[in-house]
Amino acid sequence: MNAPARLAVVGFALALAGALATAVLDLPAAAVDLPAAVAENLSTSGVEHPVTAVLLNFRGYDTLLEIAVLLLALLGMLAVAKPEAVAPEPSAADPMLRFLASVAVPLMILAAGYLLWAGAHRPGGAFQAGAVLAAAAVLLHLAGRLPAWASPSRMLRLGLVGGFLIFLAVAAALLAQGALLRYPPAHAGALILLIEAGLTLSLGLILAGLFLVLARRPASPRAGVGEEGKS
Amino acid sequence: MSLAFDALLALALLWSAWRSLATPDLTRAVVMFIVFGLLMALAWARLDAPDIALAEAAIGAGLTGALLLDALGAFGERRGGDRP
Amino acid sequence: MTPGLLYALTGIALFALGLAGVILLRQTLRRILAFNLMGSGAFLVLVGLAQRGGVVDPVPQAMVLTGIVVAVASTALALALARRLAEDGHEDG
Amino acid sequence: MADTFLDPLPWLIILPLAWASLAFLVGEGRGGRLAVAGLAVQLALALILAVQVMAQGARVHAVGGWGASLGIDLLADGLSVAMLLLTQAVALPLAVYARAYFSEVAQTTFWPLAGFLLAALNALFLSADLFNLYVTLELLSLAAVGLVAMSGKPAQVDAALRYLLVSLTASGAYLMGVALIYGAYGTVSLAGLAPLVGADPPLITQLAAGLMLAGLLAKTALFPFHFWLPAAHGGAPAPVSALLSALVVKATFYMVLRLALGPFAALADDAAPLLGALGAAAILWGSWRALTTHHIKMLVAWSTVAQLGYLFLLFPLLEPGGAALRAGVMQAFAHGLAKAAMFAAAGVLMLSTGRDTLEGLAGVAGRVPVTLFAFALAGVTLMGLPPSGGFLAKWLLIEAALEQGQWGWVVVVIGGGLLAAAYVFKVLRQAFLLAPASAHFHRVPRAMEWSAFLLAAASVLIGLRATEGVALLGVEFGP
Repeated sequence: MNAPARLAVVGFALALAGALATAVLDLPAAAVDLPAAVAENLSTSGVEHPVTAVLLNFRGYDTLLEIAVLLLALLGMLAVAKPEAVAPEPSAADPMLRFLASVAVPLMILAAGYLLWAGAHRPGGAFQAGAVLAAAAVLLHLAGRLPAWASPSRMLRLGLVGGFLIFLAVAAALLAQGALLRYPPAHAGALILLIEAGLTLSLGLILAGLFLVLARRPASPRAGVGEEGKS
Repeated sequence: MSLAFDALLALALLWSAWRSLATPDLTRAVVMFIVFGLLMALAWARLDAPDIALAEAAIGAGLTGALLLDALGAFGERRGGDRP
Repeated sequence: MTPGLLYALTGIALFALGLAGVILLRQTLRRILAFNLMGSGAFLVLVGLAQRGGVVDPVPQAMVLTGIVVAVASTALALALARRLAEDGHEDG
Repeated sequence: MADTFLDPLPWLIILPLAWASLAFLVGEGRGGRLAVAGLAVQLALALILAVQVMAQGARVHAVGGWGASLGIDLLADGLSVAMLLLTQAVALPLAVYARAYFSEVAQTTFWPLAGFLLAALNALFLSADLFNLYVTLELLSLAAVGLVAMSGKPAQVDAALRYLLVSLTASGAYLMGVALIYGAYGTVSLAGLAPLVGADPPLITQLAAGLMLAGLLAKTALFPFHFWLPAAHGGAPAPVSALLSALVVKATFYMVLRLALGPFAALADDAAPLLGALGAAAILWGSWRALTTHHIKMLVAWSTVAQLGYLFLLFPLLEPGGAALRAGVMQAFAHGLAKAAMFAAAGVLMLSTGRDTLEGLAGVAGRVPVTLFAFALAGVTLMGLPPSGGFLAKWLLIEAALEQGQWGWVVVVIGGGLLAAAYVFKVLRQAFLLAPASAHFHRVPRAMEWSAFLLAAASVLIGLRATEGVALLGVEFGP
């Protein structure tokens, strides 16, 4: 791109930022008060933590589709991953890392369980718990205990898609209540916990998969990284 | 006082974001981006959004950072930098 | 000025920076970073603006959680594509 | 209770999600039969929904039972049901085609990706919530990118990466718009926003609408944002090209239309001349490039750039109850069916001749007559000859333009039709008139030829069944 064009882009970005800032600065209060509506309906949502209530009940449909987005990213990655570029077998890692993994991973699984359970009452929930599980899987991989994934087995595929299928099945079954994902207040807590448990496992596997599908042989030396940038 | 802290944090966010795009070294850019993610987690905590803070630290900074660092190995070494 | 408004303004600046970056930079990895900055900027505006009165709003917070997950999914896919090109010797990073 | 359980509206989203994930579970390129069965049911559901909406008017499905603004609403009105019908009607023959195609060209990830793509389309057409639309947009983009990249060929992976980066930037702009709207009004429900935005929206709403519009246009590949489309659509496997050109780019056009008719109606008049001008530029530039390329599928892809332009000509002519809206939807229908047919036919031609250039087509008409006939029929729709759907769409556009005394658009419509005729005849001339160039000839499954033909025939015949379509669009907007 030539210099005038680059300058035009920078100018446009600055003008946009200026206009947005101006518009935001003299903004009256919003007409609709959703926090009040959330607070009002929290008692029938099945959970006590408002963010979890929005995520899995009031706007649970967004979350359902979002899990599909994650699955899709993994599908796309599996489609383009080159089998020969993925390390098929875990490599030998240094003993210190192995020891660290064997201590940390059980603790991380415990932490994930806690986060899952805590999500109903306070910050936490399936996403954070799944992220911790994924981190445990990545650590196991780095410690040489878990191979990278070139083509997942049927069991692994079931784990990846299982949480989504549970969510979808619950959403569809609740059509009998009159609408997609319409939890009966008496069972909302139990159903949300069921969905979250499935999601925690599947999210852990999918998020780990985003890393493990890409993971390459750790052998390649990173020579020359420091000398980059003299363009 | 607390608003002064917020203002400092905002400046740090902007600075790390700028460096992650403008620094010529790709590795340093990724490191700056991870720093940016951690600062974002702090900002979420300041905004009374602990759920996002947890997710940002674990997913935004952690997982994305790991992915980027791993990718650096794949194509970082074969190329020079980029003009900001 | 409330913290919410301050972070919303920061978000606007991040968004503009990221947008300019996506258009101007040529390395794929940088453009992926820039797109993530755009996203973070939009997230800050979403929560910051909604909480400019100082009242916590769980609705945009849940939306941002969704958005973060979508962003990491997109980032991972983009990196996978870029790496496939690099492995075939067609990519300039 | 049984009533709500059998409501076709939510099942149009649940079914494709279910067969997409099951196709992933069974793996190894299986799942084609599942997809065809699922799509057959979906087509039936879309027809039932259309009949219901025509009889009872538009209807809202409040997900979770909360209703807007706390929950998310799904809305089935005439416009969304029309788009749903188009989606299932294009997808079912294409699935039959793809089963045969991928028995020739090995591919393992097509079915789950295609399933999520169709789920995203159905969810998008039904959504009445700005943030939920963002999630469906991302679902759609990632599925489309995965489909473009899945062959793993460097050119395709490169095209997919470009497409992804454009798409992500565009989604970012859209999301920023949503953030500003939520900040300004405290809701993202379309129905809730419409009365709040009012006739004279403030600066923040204008900026938000502008950012969202720019993002959506980039995803629609409207000129000058078309740069990513030919490589992504032209290079992908034929069933993928067909899905992308016939349906995916229409989804973001639909969103522009939905927002222009809904919450941002007050701003639509300001943007209309620009949208019309870009549409006209797209028609001329896209047609010209289609005329000058030497590759069959590039020709079809550039023709998509041109035909998308017609969709945007409706904005300067849009008025309540006018012909322009009907013209736009008829054009979406006609082009969707015709373009799916054309890419399907192009796929047959490339498989059977083993070449991808126009020269390679010499004398091929004697070998695959059904396919050539399908290509020609689809061409009739693109040129806008009677009695095709394309003719009706262009006729309605011209009528609207004349009614409002805007003569310029008439010239563009007619000029675009002539250019389309030129590039369609260029293909047909090669295939029919010249002597066969190559002795090598690969036999393709019959199912491929006939599904292409079915799509092409439908694109012509809908011109004759327009009364029902117009009645459907007459269903009032919103509940």
